[in-house]
Amino acid sequence: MYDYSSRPSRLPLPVDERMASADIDLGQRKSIYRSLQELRQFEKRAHDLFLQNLVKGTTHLSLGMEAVAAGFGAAMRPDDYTFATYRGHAHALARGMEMGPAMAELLGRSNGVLGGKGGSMHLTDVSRGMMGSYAIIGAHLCIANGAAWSAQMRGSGQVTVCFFGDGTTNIGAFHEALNMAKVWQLPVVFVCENNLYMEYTPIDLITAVPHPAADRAASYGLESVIVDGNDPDAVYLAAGKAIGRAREGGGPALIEATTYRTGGHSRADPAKYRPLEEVEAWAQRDPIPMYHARLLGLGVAEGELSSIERDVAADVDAATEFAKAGEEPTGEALLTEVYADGSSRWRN
Amino acid sequence: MYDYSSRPSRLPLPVDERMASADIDLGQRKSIYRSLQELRQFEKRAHDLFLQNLVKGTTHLSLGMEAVAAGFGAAMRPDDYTFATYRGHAHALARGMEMGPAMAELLGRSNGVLGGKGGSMHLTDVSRGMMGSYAIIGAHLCIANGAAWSAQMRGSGQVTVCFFGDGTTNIGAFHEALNMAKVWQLPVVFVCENNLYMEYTPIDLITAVPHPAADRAASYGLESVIVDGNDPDAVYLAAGKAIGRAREGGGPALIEATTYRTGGHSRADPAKYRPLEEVEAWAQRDPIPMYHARLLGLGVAEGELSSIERDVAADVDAATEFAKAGEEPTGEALLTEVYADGSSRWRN
Amino acid sequence: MAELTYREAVAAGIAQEMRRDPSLVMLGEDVAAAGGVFKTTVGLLDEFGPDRVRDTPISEQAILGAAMGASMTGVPVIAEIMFSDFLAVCWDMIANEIAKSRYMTDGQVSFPLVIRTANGGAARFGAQHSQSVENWAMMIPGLKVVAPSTPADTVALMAAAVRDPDPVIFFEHKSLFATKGEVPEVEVVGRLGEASIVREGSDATVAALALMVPRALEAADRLQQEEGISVEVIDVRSLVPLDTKTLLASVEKTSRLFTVEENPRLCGWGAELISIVGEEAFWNLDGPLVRITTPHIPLPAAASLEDLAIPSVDRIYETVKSSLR
Amino acid sequence: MAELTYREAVAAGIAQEMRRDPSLVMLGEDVAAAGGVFKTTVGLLDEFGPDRVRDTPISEQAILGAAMGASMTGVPVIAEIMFSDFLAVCWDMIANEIAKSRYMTDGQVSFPLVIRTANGGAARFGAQHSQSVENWAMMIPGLKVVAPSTPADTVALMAAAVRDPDPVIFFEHKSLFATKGEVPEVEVVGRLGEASIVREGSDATVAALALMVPRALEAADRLQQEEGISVEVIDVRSLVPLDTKTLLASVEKTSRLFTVEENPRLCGWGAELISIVGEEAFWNLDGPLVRITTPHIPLPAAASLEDLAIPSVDRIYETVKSSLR
Ligand SMILES: Cc1ncc(C[n+]2csc(CCOP(=O)(O)OP(=O)(O)O)c2C)c(N)n1
Ligand SMILES: Cc1ncc(C[n+]2csc(CCOP(=O)(O)OP(=O)(O)O)c2C)c(N)n1
Ligand SMILES: [Mg+2]
Ligand SMILES: [Mg+2]
Repeated sequence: MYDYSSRPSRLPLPVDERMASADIDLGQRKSIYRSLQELRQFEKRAHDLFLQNLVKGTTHLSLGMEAVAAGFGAAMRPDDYTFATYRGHAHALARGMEMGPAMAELLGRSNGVLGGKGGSMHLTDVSRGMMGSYAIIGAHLCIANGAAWSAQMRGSGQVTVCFFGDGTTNIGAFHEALNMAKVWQLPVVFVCENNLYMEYTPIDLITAVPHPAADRAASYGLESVIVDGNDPDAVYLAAGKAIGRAREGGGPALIEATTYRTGGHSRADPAKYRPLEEVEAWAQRDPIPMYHARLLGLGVAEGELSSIERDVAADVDAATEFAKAGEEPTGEALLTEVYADGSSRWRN
Repeated sequence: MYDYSSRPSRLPLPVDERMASADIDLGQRKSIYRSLQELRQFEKRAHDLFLQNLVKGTTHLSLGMEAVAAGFGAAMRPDDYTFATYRGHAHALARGMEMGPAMAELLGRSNGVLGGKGGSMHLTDVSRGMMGSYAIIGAHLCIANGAAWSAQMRGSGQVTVCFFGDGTTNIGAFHEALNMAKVWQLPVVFVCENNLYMEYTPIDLITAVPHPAADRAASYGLESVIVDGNDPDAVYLAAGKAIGRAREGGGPALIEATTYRTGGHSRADPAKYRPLEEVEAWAQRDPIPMYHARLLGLGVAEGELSSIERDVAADVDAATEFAKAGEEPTGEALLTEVYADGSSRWRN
Repeated sequence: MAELTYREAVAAGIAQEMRRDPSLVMLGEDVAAAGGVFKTTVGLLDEFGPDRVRDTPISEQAILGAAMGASMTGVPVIAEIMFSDFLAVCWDMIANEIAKSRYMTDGQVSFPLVIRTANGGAARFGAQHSQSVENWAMMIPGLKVVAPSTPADTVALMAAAVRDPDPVIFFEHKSLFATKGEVPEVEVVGRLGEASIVREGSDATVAALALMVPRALEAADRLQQEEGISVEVIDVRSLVPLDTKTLLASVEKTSRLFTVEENPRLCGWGAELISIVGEEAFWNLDGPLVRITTPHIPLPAAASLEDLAIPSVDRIYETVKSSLR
Repeated sequence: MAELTYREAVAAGIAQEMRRDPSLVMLGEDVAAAGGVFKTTVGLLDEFGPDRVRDTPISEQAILGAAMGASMTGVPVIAEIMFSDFLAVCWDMIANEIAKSRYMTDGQVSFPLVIRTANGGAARFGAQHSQSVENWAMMIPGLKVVAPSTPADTVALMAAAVRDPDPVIFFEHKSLFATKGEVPEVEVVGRLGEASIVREGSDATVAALALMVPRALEAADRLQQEEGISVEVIDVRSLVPLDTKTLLASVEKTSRLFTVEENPRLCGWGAELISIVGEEAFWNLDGPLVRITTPHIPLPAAASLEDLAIPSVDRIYETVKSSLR
């Protein structure tokens, strides 16, 4: 009766075919394709391992949404900063986090990138500019500002990119972060991945404006930007533009990337709260087959693409083996790294 | 060197003379004049008592800003709800809080409206719809929503009016409250009293848009409304319109009333951070002499106005006597009213 | 009697009260159509409709503001904050507004509201989704604080919390949601401020809360069987009001107090109980006052680490045993 | 030596550190041009300029987010949250982000930052501007927590806090701002985690913090003079790390412990100290462990009530006297 799945569907836009002829180097496109494959295959495996109860707790997958992470990853400088949410696997991998330690972290092993302390929701790899995955809505937008402020003060030219969901635009921290970013002209790009749902609630039912991020850009003196988040090229171009401007001192940007998650919000969520027609329409707009077709159209050989796919599959297998071979962390690790001296000593 | 008082002044608009011929009953106007006088004279006295160290702690006066409270007070139904900030004396009095218990509260006496427990920053009189003065920025916008939601559910037709400052528009709670109010179409009117400064920092230096409230209305699907907050008639008309629409189910409104405080932010703040020219220009736009002149122009006799002024002066004197005659609250009061059984018992 | 899971008991308690009081409303993120992320509010939307059971934006301050403003103007409210860790994003609403406004106004306003939230660890959710923050609530004057450990107590305390005219923070333990227990099929109404002696004993008192209660009970059984140590286990249930009578009477009998708490070590509710006993029952004591707590660390995500962090049956057993030796 | 007020000592401590480390920055509401609402940052803007001393919007989450993000990427920060009551509006940043991120990332990030805030009562500011919330900070693993009671300690602990690679919550007491004391004119650097025995004694230990220190000292003097009771007074200074050695050694000597705390009664830092002593020094004790606290109420605004609420010299005196009898 009060089932959201009977609501009208929100359908994706058709693919913008002009993107095929956009001025993007073919090598860049191939590496974006590899990135898409990495994110997809890694997360499918993570989901399998979750269903096998090897990954405990929870996971939040970006299946269907990979174009955003891959497009941005390609446009960023190695020393730029990424801030992500609990839905952060894709962003971590897109910045170059190694798959083995990433997978081991999901399995709670001591060879995980966080030694098992963080888990799926907190992937971080400072050596790659992946400054963390944050599991409480809103906070990391404010923290991203801080990294951008630091880069500004150090004159390093680094740009910070901060990803978050549509639902996140309704929390107070969003507002505080965007205002401060503009007032201080910080080199930060805020990217709203609008997948139309917060957890299980459709975003339009609980938001005062149709485009939760873009329709609010003016509140912060920013341009309203919407990009097709399922088109890696469109994302790559928008990312390049915003990042380039920020790097030159042009201040922050707010980009709304429209996309959709193929699966549920987290764990084993079957996502039945969505109209079937909507799910199917977006499945047709899956970024990977589309990009595959585009690359073929641009003259890349089918064999080259399938070899990328096979390479990635082997990497994911290896990462899985690496992870499974890891030890479960022991008592010693429990009490380390609360404080910078490496300990958790709060008394003498 | 980094003195804000050397910045360019932000000058008031000239009085809109068309307001004189607005369709407002002369009796209503006279009662607005009385209200202006009450707010002004009460607060001047409060300031004197502060300087005499009879009022301890702090006060935040609305001197110069009275037209907002008086205009809204006149447009509200007796059972409507007011939510105010620590700068709440004017709003409390405009809803009919008795001056004696109000003054006694400032003096920390047991005949104060809060028995001395709340003080200047928390004036509340539920019997008059004055639902509280809140001293932590932002929260009360969310609470005002709750009262509006309650009225909506009870079908009572009550409207909630929530006052706050320009600086408040940059805190997260502002954003959350405005969004929810619109999504639920709550009967609530948010009123930003833009007096150009947060405490000592000019609002434009720390805000991404020139009009901190009005320029953000669109983020919440609301109309952008700016009103001359130093013109009681303009305020009264804007208030009536927004309140009337909310009462009929038309949902929330956000009004930015531009105004200026004659004195400092609080206590003995000399407010030297403001350009002299600015202070003087706004002094010329003091709502009370302006309104006095307008009423004379509308044919009200000087004598009638001065008799209002004298009546009010007598009331303020009486309130001061009442307050000074109050006892200081004793130990018994200390431990009452933490819980609804009247006690503070947290154990058996 | 019906057998319910703890998660069903949450919904049952809310439903019982919404049937009784047609003005009672509920709100939170994903609580309506989805029935809550922990499925603790399943069926309520269908029974009570979208005006009384509301899905909200991700706006915890606005959620609690709505609850506060509505409750102070005559509409009692149950608000859900999905995970208790998120109380931090609306802490001002709780600690400064809801808790203090009655006192500040000398009793002009009341806040008949309940803030429900999923508390506690052992679900491998990591540091930001696993905290036990009952001590955060306990330390704020003006709040009442409960944390049931069984389905029957969940219904009974939910009813008591809803009917209480003061704001109650209601901690539901995530790792108890799947546990089952008998719940009477008649109307169930408990009382705030009553601890329960869930096992009688004479050698030591162990005070526990929520998930720590079954663990303390299991440890007590083993201590009895393996060591002949007779442990009295108290389910504290209500931190505010606190049933100090039951606690002090038990310590008078046993002369020893242990607390088992999931919140991190410093300034936990255990420290409060210890301090009360250390002042008021000092002359009854036969040995040190001992806290068994999660160490003072954020909670790790890995199962092996989390199991080491939160007090286990073994740790309770060993601590009591070695301390009584 | 120079005589400084406590408020001047705050600015002096910050200035000393900003001179030493050109990368250190400061931000907060009205901290720059106005020199802070309590005038604790006067002169810093002029000396260090608007890039290093920044006025912010009223956006506490953004302030602490800026501090966190900057500190984790190489820029150490001092952030001001004007009143400690307002920590509630940015509690997520403190309790869930800043405190936990080092552990969650297994040490990949450090947070060399200091959050300064005006804490405590006796200024007649009412329930939302007078709280002592040092226990809020103490209960969160990952934070360090200090609260100086003298101008000299203020400079020394400020320097220590700034140089510490971990996040430090620095509580400045509003009702001490006007007090004066000698401060060395050379560079002053203290150490976190060291309590100070500010008065030696043999009959009882009284542990106090911030504004409670001078009150405890005065009570101790009177107890000596009027009752011949010799009280040792410890200025705890640093709640985390906590100097349990000094505390336990003192109790070993005196056999009695009293704590004097301004935070409301339940789950305060006093309960923590009592619990440590009640476990580890139980056999040294000659009598009950006694807390002297603000009652478990919000603070009232009226001077007469506030004076009754916060522990006074008289109350300390009476409590110790009657308890030692
Ligand atoms: C402050 C806070 N409130 C609620 C949650 C629970 N929660 C986790 S994810 C989520 C939905 C987020 O939606 P969105 O921002 O659209 O991101 P998406 O998951 O769709 O990527 C919610 C409500 C949280 N983590 N933090
Ligand atoms: C959360 C929070 N941060 C800071 C303060 C301190 N403070 C009190 S009033 C004020 C300025 C408010 O400015 P504005 O909203 O413009 O209101 P005005 O005082 O000008 O009426 C500030 C920063 C507070 N009370 N609450
Ligand atoms: Mg989403
Ligand atoms: Mg202002």
